[in-house]
Amino acid sequence: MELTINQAKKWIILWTDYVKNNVELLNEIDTAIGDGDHGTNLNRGTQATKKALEEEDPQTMPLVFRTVALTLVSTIGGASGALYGTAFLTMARLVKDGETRLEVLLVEATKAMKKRGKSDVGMKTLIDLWDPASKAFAEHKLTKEYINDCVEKTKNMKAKKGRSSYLRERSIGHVDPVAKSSSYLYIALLEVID
Amino acid sequence: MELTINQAKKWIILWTDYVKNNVELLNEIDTAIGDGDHGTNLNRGTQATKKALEEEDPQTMPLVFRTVALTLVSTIGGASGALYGTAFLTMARLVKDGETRLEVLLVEATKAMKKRGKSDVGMKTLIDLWDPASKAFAEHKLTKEYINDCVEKTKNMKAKKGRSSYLRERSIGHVDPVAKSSSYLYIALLEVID
Amino acid sequence: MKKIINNIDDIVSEMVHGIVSSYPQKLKILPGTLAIARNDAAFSDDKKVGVVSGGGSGHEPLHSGYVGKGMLCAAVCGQINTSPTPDQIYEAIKYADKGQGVLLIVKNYAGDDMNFDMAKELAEFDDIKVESILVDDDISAADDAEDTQGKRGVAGTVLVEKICGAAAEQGMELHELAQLGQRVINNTKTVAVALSAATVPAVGHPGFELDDDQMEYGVGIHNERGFSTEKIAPSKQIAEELINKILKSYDHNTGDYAVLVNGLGSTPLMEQFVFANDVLNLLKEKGIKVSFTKVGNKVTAIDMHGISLTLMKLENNWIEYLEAPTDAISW
Amino acid sequence: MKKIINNIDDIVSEMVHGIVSSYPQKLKILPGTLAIARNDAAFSDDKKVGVVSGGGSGHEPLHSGYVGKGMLCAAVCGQINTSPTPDQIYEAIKYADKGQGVLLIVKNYAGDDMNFDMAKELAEFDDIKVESILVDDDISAADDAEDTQGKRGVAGTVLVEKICGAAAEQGMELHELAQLGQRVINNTKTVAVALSAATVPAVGHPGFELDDDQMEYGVGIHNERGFSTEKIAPSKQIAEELINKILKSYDHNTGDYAVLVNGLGSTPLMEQFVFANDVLNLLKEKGIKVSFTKVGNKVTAIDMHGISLTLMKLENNWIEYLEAPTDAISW
Ligand SMILES: Nc1ncnc2c1ncn2[C@@H]1O[C@H](COP(=O)(O)OP(=O)(O)O)[C@@H](O)[C@H]1O
Ligand SMILES: Nc1ncnc2c1ncn2[C@@H]1O[C@H](COP(=O)(O)OP(=O)(O)O)[C@@H](O)[C@H]1O
Ligand SMILES: [Mg+2]
Ligand SMILES: [Mg+2]
Ligand SMILES: [Mg+2]
Ligand SMILES: [Mg+2]
Repeated sequence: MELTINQAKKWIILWTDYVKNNVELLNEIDTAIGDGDHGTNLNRGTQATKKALEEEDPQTMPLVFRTVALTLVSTIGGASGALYGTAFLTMARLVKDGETRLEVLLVEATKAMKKRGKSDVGMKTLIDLWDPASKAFAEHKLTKEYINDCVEKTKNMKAKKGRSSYLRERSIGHVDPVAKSSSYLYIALLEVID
Repeated sequence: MELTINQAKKWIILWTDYVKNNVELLNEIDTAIGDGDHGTNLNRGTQATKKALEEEDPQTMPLVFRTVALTLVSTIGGASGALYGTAFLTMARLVKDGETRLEVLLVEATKAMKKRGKSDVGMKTLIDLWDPASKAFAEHKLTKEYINDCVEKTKNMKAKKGRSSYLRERSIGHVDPVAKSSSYLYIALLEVID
Repeated sequence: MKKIINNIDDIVSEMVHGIVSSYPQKLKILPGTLAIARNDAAFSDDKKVGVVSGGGSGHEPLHSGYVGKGMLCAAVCGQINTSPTPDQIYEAIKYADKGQGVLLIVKNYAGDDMNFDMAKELAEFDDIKVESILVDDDISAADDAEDTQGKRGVAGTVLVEKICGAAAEQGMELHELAQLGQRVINNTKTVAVALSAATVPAVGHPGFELDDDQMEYGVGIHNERGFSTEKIAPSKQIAEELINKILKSYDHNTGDYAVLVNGLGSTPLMEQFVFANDVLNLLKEKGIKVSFTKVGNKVTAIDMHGISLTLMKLENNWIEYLEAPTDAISW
Repeated sequence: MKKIINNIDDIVSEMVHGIVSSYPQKLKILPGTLAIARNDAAFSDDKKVGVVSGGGSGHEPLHSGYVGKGMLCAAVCGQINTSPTPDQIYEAIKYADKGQGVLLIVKNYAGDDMNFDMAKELAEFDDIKVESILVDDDISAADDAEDTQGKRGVAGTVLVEKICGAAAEQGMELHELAQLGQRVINNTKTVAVALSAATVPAVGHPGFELDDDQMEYGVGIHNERGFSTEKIAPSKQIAEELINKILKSYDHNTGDYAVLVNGLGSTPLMEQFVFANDVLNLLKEKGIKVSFTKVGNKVTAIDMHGISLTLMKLENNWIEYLEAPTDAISW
């Protein structure tokens, strides 16, 4: 499927609002198995993105994705900054090259993040949300319940990448913070195309 | 008056025993208005002196004073090390030059310490013991009571030299630690010539 | 939490400005970034491979204190314990490139690895040759490193920066330099102990609590707890345990070593030199030859009270690189 | 008390041995003493005035870290907070004398003053020319200095050592050197603040207690309390107060200054540079020209958490002396 420019903007802005309303929650989750900054870092990035979209008001699809990607890349920082940055830069590049099918964008973004993080499903990262969610989306089977399910499933995983991997067994019992913040992105998408 | 070699040795060794038995007391007094190390420092020096006297067993008066002076100088450290060092080096130099009158030695040692410390009576230092005690000794009027009296008098003085001078008014109310340790030297002297 | 700061959010920016305004002849900020770069006259005429590093702040003097002729061309400062962003790293790469390419020295953390990787892609897009090496000298959790993000990059980083910086200064070309750096990393092993954890300003209290008689073996430089909590031991015993752990991690212990005794932030030099004395005596007893020693706060964990020991097995002329002059303010 | 040490009585001796065995090409111990002296090849051919300093330990890297070509010839290490003995100082003087005499740089404390004075007499007895200067840069208790032992010597000492060391290296003769040193001292002013006191190992607990929200203005480097206990303030406000106090103590504030921001032992560089940033900004606002800045743990008080600010009004070519190269490990 394809998004209109307005839908694309609405999608991202809805996501930034979700993040804003859940800063403390995301920090808390990152405190349990990371360094407690994911909410703060991501909110800084998404708020900057919202502002950029409003101020620059991009009028073409490639420009929308470019604005989102470059802003996220330069404002989040940390592991999640690189990962979201990679995801949106990949999508922006594809859109610029004429690829507008959202399902392709999401699947390619997931692939790029796997490559960036030298990671795959089952390692308790955002991949455990993106991989199943992007595939379900491509198959028109994505639901809010499924999304939340994917996040929940990270709870019983042992982290193998990122800061939390050093906790080994102790990383079990908490959901992955960036899987959680990614779930907002997919939920926002569902709401926009609804 | 003059000391015999044995009296001289006995004097110093008696002093070292006084110091050894009062290490904690001297540390405590130095804690009140200084850095709390005078007992430890002096005891290190006097024990080394005792050992040197026993091991080197000097057989002439100049050698006795030389041994005491050099050992104290190299083992006490701090302000009191320089002061006791100056006193005994002065006495050793005089003895070597043929001056054997004890009253002269003590008065000259006091003068040398005043010069070394750029200090004088009334500044709450060991000078407030040495100056009156050496003079009383020269006049054959020195008693244990007088010695202790001199120490007591430092209690109400405001320190003007050394570490304690920075306490200003707060230095009042405690006796000076090195006046106290010097009182043992004069008491030991009285006991030896008794 | 007691700290000499203004607003918590401004710490890194104010610190970076403090560094460059203290040493304006040597250092400057790259516009629009928190990257500190060489500002000396010699740099403008250079035609050498650029060496760039960076990472989260809180490890000062790493990396900014190592910018200068003979070490780094630029150091990109992230927020505290947070990797810098790719755009800033990219600016540093552009500044450092003199047509001979740029070597990135990256500590092995997911955030640093991925952000430097993105910057590398951006630079390559501009036809700048870039190679990167990942420092992972912390052997305290080496056993199951494949099951984690891998070994962490800690104090040994400064030795890698010194050797690569000196070799670049002497004209080594990019690919060879990256290979040299990788060999140095392979030969460098570190373990740390903490007597008390660091206080991250935004958190406001120590990252973990130790009793008055406890110490933690194997801590990282981001308040990561270590592999065991023990009764605090005399310096000599700590030295013995760290040395044994490190020596065991080499295939064999022949040859010359460099030694780095590193204070983790609030450890007085007095303690560091007492510890260094024990380390050097024990190595001597074990017949290990030490050709180079460095002691001081070189790679810190904010205000952690603790110490790390790094050994590096020397090869070829590495000792000359270690001893080569540098303008960096903190080497 | 948590410290990385062995026996309390051995700390200084082990530290001194740790220092020289870490840097054997540069430093050695003079036999039978705890004096650290130059061991570099260049020293043996020197025909220059020797510069010697020393004092109680606990202020590392002062003085031992400043031994090297271009700074000190020798540094005599006393026990913690205790002046070294005259015989050891005398050995250092003999080592440093190349027939041109020796300058003693002494911090103004009764113990140091008198012990160095005795050593000077011993050396003069051997026909070695010796002059000495007393550093008393701490202005926090300057008002009634005649009623006390006088102003204390603190962080400014390192600047005196650098300038005199560089001038001696350039061949200045003894008497002129002492006069230069005295002028430098007259132009150097320091004030310190502490967020927490130091723990002297033999004492085992902090020298004084401050509440969680308190800081102490005017502390010394031996745990001496200062002139007032205040609510902890932002870095910028601390900088403002220290600067004002120091500037007022000069007759006038024209001319160039050197700035030293000094950590007192356990203060992370991060805080020091945040503070340096405030200091340099404020001086700029006040129209004060700063030509030289140095930031770091230069003169410490064991593990005190705090910072000192030193200003030095520059004359003639002092800036060249400050910028001259030196081999000292900690400048
Ligand atoms: N190598 C990796 N591959 C994929 N995802 C990763 C990797 N490393 C970390 N992550 C993700 O990043 C998250 C941490 O993000 P963030 O809090 O920004 O990182 P940090 O604070 O550790 O730099 C983890 O929870 C995980 O989802
Ligand atoms: N300038 C001085 N002149 C005379 N006596 C002094 C002077 N300064 C200090 N003292 C004496 O030295 C004593 C302190 O001795 P000590 O504990 O060895 O010194 P510190 O530990 O301060 O180096 C003081 O109590 C005082 O008697
Ligand atoms: Mg995090
Ligand atoms: Mg004392
Ligand atoms: Mg982080
Ligand atoms: Mg003392």
